[in-house]
Amino acid sequence: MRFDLSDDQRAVRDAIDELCRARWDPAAMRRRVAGEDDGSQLWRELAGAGWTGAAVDQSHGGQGLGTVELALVCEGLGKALAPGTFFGNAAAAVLVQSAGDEQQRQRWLPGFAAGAMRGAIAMVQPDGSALALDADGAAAVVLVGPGHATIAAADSCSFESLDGIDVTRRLTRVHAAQAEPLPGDCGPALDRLEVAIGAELVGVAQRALDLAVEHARTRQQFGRPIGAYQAVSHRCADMLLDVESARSAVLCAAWTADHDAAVLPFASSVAKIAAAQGAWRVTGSSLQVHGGIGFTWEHDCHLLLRRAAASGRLLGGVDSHLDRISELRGLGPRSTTVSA
Amino acid sequence: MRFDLSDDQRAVRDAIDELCRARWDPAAMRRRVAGEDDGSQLWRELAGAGWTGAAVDQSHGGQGLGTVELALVCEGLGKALAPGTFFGNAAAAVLVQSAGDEQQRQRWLPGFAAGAMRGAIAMVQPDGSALALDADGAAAVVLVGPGHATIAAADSCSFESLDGIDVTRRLTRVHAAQAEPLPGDCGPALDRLEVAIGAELVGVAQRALDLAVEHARTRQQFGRPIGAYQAVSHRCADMLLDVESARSAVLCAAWTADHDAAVLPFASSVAKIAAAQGAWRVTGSSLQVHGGIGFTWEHDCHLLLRRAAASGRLLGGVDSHLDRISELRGLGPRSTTVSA
Amino acid sequence: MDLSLSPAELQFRDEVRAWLSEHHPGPEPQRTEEIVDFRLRWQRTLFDGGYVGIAWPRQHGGRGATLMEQAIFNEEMVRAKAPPPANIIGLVMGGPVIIAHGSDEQRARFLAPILNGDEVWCQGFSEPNAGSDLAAVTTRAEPVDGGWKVNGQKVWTSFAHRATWCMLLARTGDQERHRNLTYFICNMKQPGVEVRPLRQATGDSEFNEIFFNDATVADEDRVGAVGDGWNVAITTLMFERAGLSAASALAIQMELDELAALIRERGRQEDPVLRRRLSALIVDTETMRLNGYRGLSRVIERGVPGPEGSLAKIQWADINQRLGELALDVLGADGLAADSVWTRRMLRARANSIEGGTSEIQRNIIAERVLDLPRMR
Amino acid sequence: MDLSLSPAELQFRDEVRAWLSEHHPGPEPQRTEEIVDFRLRWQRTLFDGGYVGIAWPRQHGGRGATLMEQAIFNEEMVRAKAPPPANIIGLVMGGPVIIAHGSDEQRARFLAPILNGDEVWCQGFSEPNAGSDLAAVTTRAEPVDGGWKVNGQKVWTSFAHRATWCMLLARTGDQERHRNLTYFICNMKQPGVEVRPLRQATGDSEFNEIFFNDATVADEDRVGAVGDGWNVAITTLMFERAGLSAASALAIQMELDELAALIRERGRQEDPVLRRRLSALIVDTETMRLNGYRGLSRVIERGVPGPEGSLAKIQWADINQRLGELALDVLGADGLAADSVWTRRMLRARANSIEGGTSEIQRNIIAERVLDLPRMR
Repeated sequence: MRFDLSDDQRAVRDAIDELCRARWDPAAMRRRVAGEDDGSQLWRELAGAGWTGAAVDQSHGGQGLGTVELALVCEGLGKALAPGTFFGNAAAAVLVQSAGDEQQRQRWLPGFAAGAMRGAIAMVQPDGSALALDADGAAAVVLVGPGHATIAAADSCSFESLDGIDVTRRLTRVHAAQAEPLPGDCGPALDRLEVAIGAELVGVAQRALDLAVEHARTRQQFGRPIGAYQAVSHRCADMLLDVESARSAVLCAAWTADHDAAVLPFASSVAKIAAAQGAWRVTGSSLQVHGGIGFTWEHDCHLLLRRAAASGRLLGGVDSHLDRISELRGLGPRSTTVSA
Repeated sequence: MRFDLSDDQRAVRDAIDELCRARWDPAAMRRRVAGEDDGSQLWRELAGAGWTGAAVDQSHGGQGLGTVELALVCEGLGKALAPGTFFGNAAAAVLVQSAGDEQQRQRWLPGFAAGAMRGAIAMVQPDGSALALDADGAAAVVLVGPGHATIAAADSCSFESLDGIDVTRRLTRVHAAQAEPLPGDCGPALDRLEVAIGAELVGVAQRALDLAVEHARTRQQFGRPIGAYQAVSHRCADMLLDVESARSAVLCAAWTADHDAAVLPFASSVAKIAAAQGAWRVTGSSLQVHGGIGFTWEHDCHLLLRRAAASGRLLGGVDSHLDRISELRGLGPRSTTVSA
Repeated sequence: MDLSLSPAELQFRDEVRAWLSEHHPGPEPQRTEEIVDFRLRWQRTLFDGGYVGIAWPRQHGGRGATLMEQAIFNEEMVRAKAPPPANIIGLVMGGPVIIAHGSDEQRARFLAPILNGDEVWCQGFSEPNAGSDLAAVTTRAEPVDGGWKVNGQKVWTSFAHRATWCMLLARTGDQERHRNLTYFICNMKQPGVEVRPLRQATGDSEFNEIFFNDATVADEDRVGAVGDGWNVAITTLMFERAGLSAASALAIQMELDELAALIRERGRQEDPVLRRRLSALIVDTETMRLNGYRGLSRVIERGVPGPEGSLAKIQWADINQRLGELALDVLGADGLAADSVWTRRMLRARANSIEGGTSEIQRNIIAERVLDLPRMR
Repeated sequence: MDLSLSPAELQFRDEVRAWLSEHHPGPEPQRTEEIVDFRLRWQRTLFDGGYVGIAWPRQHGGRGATLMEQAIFNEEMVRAKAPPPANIIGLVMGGPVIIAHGSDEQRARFLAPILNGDEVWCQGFSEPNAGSDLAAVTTRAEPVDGGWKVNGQKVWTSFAHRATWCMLLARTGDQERHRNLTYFICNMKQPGVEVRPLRQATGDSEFNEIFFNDATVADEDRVGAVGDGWNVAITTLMFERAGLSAASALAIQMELDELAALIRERGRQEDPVLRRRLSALIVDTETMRLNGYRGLSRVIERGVPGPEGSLAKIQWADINQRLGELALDVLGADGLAADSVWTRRMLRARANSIEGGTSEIQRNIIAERVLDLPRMR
C-alpha cells in the first residue's frame, strides 16, 4: 500500500499547473470574468495537449487515463479558476461511456476526446428545466436527472444565460426539445463525477489557503505580521486540516473508482462532503484572514468563495450525501442493510 | 421598558449568594459529592429563610414570588452546585398549583411551602419508569410524562438509586404504585420549569466562566499568563457571549411567564435552548482553558460539565425545543399556523 | 425589571408607527445615485416630522427623547421597511462627537445641517494599512498658517462622493502611535480631495476611497486638542453601536420570516435539519435582540455606551453569515443563480465580520475591557 | 498510488489476524491492578509470537518489519479488540529513543526487557507548571559523584506505580530554557521515588504523580549529552504519534458502529438530525484514517515522523468529543445514568484535547512548522 502520487501522476499534476501558468494566469481569468475571453483558446490548448480525451477510453479515441489522473487535472484547473468546459466535457464523456449504448459512444466519444465536439452536462431541476455551467458552445448536453440521464444535440437545445453566483463560469438554463435516454445505469458515472467535482474543490481550497498564508505572513498590524496572532494562525491550521482531509478523501475515492466498485458509493460521498464543506469553510476563512482587501472585487477571495459555493452544490448536495452514508450504514428510512 | 433587575430582585440574588457562601461552600458541596452530606442542613436553611415557599402562592402558605425571583434563586443555587432539592420542591409546587385541583393544592402546597413535606418531580421514560434528581426523602413525587402529570405520595413509591453522570445530585429511578393525575393543563407550569432549569444552567455557566477567566489571568506558560493568548482569550469572549445570551433569554422568559402567557412557549423554548447549549459549551471550554488540572477530580470543572449535561436534558431536550420553535413559526409537520 | 413599554413609550411607538405608515416614501430606487437623493428627500421628511436626532438634546436641535425612544424609533423604521436617512454617518457618529467634544462654534456651525440633511458626512478613519490597527493611520496633517494641509488616503467610506464633510483622523506628529493623532472635520468640496468608487465582492460599490492631495482644513475645524484624536475617534465608534443592535436583530428576524416562507414555498418544510437550523438562527437572533435591550438599559443607567456593543457585533455577523448559507442550502442548485436576493445577502454578509471592527478585534475588546484579561500587544 | 495491500502485506495481515483470533486473551479485568498483570501476560504472549517491536530493527530484537506492517498490526489489534501490551510507553517512546540516541551499552541493557515486558516504563515529562510549556520543567538533576541527584515532581504519567524505569526530563543548568534540559532513565524502584495515584474527572485513576526526593540516577543512564534533553524528548513525542492515527480512526469507527446500533435500538433512526450528525462523524473519521495513511507514506518516504501528526491529534480529539455528545443526545434523559459506557466515554474524551499536547499547541505546531507562519513567542 502506498498513499501518495506516482511519478506519472506527479507529471500529470505538474503539466496542468504549467499549462495554467502559461495559458490561464490571473489576468486571463479576470478577462473571462469580465466577459472578454470565451475560454476557447484555453480549450484548444487542452485539446492540443490531449487532456480533453483524458476520461475517454482509447477504443474511442481518448487517453483512457484513470480517475486519479482525471482528479489531478480537475484540481489544477480549480486552483486556476479555469472555465468549466473541461469538467463538462469529461462529465459528458464519462456518462456516455458508462451509461450510453455503443451507438451513442461511437457518435459522441471521439468528438469529446478530440475536443472537436465539446460535451457538457446540465442538472435537471424540480421545475423540469436544467442548469449548466459553461455549456454554451457545446455540441451536446447530457441532462442529468434523479437516477437517469439523457443526451441532446446542442442544435435541439435552447440556452438562456443567467447571472450566476460563480462569475468564473457561465450559468445557463438549458431546454432540450429532443433528447435520447442513456440506457445504462449512470450511478457509477455520477460517483466518478462527484469525485471530479471534489478534486476541483480541493484545488479551489488549496488556492484560498495559499493566499491566506501568504497574506498572514506579510500583512502587518499592531507591529507584527497578523500570522503571529493565534486568531489568524489557528484559523490557518484549521484550513490546512480541511484541505488535507478533502484531498485524502478525493484521492482515495478516485483510486476506488478504478479498483473497488463496491466501496465507491461510500468513498465518493465522503469525498464530496469533505471537499464541499472544506472548500466552503476554507474560502470563507481566507476572505476573513484577508480582511477588507479580501472583500474587494479586484481580489480573488470572493471568486474562490463563489466557486466553492457553486461546485459544492453541483450534482448531490452535502445533505443528500450524508443521508446516503447513513443508508449505507444501515440507518435511515430507505435502508434495510445492517451496519458494517 | 427596563431590562435589568429591580432593587428587590438584586436583594433576592444577593441573599441566595450569601446563603450559599455561608451554608454551601465548595467544602460542603464536596462532602455532598462524597456522600457525606445529605443536604438536609441546607434544606432547613432554605426553609427557615422562607425560600422553599418562593413559588407557592400566599393563599397556600407560600411567598408567591414571581418567576424572575424563582429564576434568581435557581441561578444562585446552580452557581454553588447546590442539591436539586429546591428545584424539585419548587417544580412540584408549580405543577400542583397550576395543574392540580383545589383538594390537591390544599393537601400538598402548605407542606411544600414550609419545607416540612418536600416535593420532587420525576421524568417518565419511554419504558414507563421515571428518573428523578434528589428525590430521596421527598414526601411526594410529581411524575411528568408527555403532556400529562400525576402525583404520588412517597410511601407509595419505590426509589432505586443509580450512579448519575451528575455527581452533585442523586439520581433515582422512581416506581409509583399508585399516583393520581393532576387534572389541569400542565403546559404553562412546564414552561416555567424550563425557565427555572435554564436559570440554574446560567448559574453553572457563570461559575465555569469565572473559574476560566481567573485561571487565564494567573496561569503562566511561555512566560505569559495564558489569557494573553487569543486561543484562550477569544474562547473566553465566546463564553461570555454564551452566558450573557442565556441570561437575557432566561430573564425575559421568566418575566414573560408572569406577564404574557401567549408568548411563554416561544420564550421558554428560547431560554432552555440558549441555556442548555450555552452551559454545555461554556463548561466544556472552561475545562479546556484549565488544561490538565481541569481534568482532575479535585477540580470543579468536571462537576460543572456533568451538571450542565444533566440539567440540559431535564424535561425538554434542545432538539424538541428547536422543533417547537419551528412549529410556532408555522414550519414543521404538525404545524398549520402561518409564520409571524 | 419590566419588559413592557411604559404608557409614554407606547404612545411614542404608536405615533411613530402611524406617522411612518402615512409618510413612508415607498421602495428605494436601484441606482446608487438615485438612492442618495431619495434618502436626502426622506431625511427632510423625517426632519420636518421631528424624527431626526431623536435622542439629541433639544438645545442642539434634537427631539430630546430617551435612548429607549431612539431604540423604539429604530425598530419601527425597520418594521416599516423604511429606508435610513441619507446622512446616517453624521447623525450616528459626526453629530454626537461634536456634541461631546466640539466647541460651541462648531455646534452652531455643523449640527443643524446634519439634522436636516443639507450637509452629508462621511467617515475618514480606515486606511489600506490601518484596518484593525486603526492607530496606524499614516494620513498626515501638517500645520500651515491658519490651518492644516492634509495628504494621504482613506478607504471604506460610504457616500463620500456626496459628502460635504469628512470625519478625518490624521497624524499630526511623530511620537507614539496613539498620542499624535488629531480629529478634523475636512471639507470634501475642494480640489485637494478626490473620491473614487470601490467595487466590492458583491459587485456593488457602496464604498469609496478618498485621496487627499494638499487638501486644507481650517484650524477651527479641529475637534479636540491636537494629539487627542484617538480618544475622540473611539467615542465616535462607541456611539456607532449603542442602541442599534435591537433594531438590527429585528431586521434579521424579518429576513428569517422571509426564509421560513422560502422553505415553505420550496416544499422543504418536511426537512427537520433545515427546520432546526432555522430555529437555531431564530433563537440566536432573539438573544441578540434581548442582549441589545439589556445593554441599552445599562447604557441608560451609566450614561455612556460600553464595550458590550462588541458582543452584539459578533452575534450580528455570525447570524447573517449562517443565514446566507442556510438560504443557499434551501435553494439548492437554484442558489447558483445570482439574481436571487439570497445570494446577494450571503455575499454581503461575508463582510459583516470585517467591517466596523473585525470579529477578532471585537473578541480582543471583550477579553481586555470586559473580562480584564491581559493583553498581548 | 496503490491503496490495496501488497501480497506480502496481505499475507502479514492474515497471519496476524489468525494469530490474534487464536491467542486473544479475552476481555480485560476491571480493577487497575489486575489490568497491569493481565497486560503483562498478554505482552509476553505477543512477544513469544514475535509481535512486539514490529518495526524495530532485528539487531535490536525487533521484527524488522516495515512501518506499514506496524500500522497493519495496530489495525488488527483494534479490529480484534485486543488489549495493548503493558509496556506500551517503553515500546512506543522509550525504546525508539534509545535506538535513536542511546549508547550500545544502553541498547544492550534496556531494549530486551522493554520488548518482553520484564521492565515497564513510564513517562516523566509533564509537571504541574510545565504542561503546554514543556520546556518549563523545574525538576532538577544535580551532579553528584558517579551520577545525579534528582528532586522535583512529575504528573500525568500512567503505570508509574508498576514501572521499573522512568523517561525523565530534568533541568541540569540555569541557562536558557531549552538549553539545559537533560534526558535520563531513572530507576523507579528506589526510596527517593514516591508514586501517588491521580484521580481524574472520570473518577478513574489512570495516571499518577511522581515525587522525586534526592532520587539518584547513574550517569551511564543519561541519554544524549547534558543539556540536549529537549531534542531527545521531542523525538520521543514524534514517535508517539507516527503510524497510530489510522488505527485510532479504526477504533473510532468501531465505536460509531456501536452508536449506530444504539440509535436503532432506541428507535431513533427516523430522526434525520441524529443520522446526519452520525454521518458527519463517519466522514471525519474516514478522512482521519486516510490522512493517517497518507502521513505514513510520507514518513516511510522521509524516514522520520513529521509535524503532520498534529493534524490527526486535533481530529481525534474533536471526533471523540462530538461522538460522546451525540451519544448522550441519543440516550436522552437515560444518558443521565453514569453506568452507561457512553457517559464514561464522553467524560474521558474531554481530556483528548489536552493530553499529549493540547489542540491549541497542535495548532501552533501546524502554523509554525507546516505553514511556516511567524511565531508569537
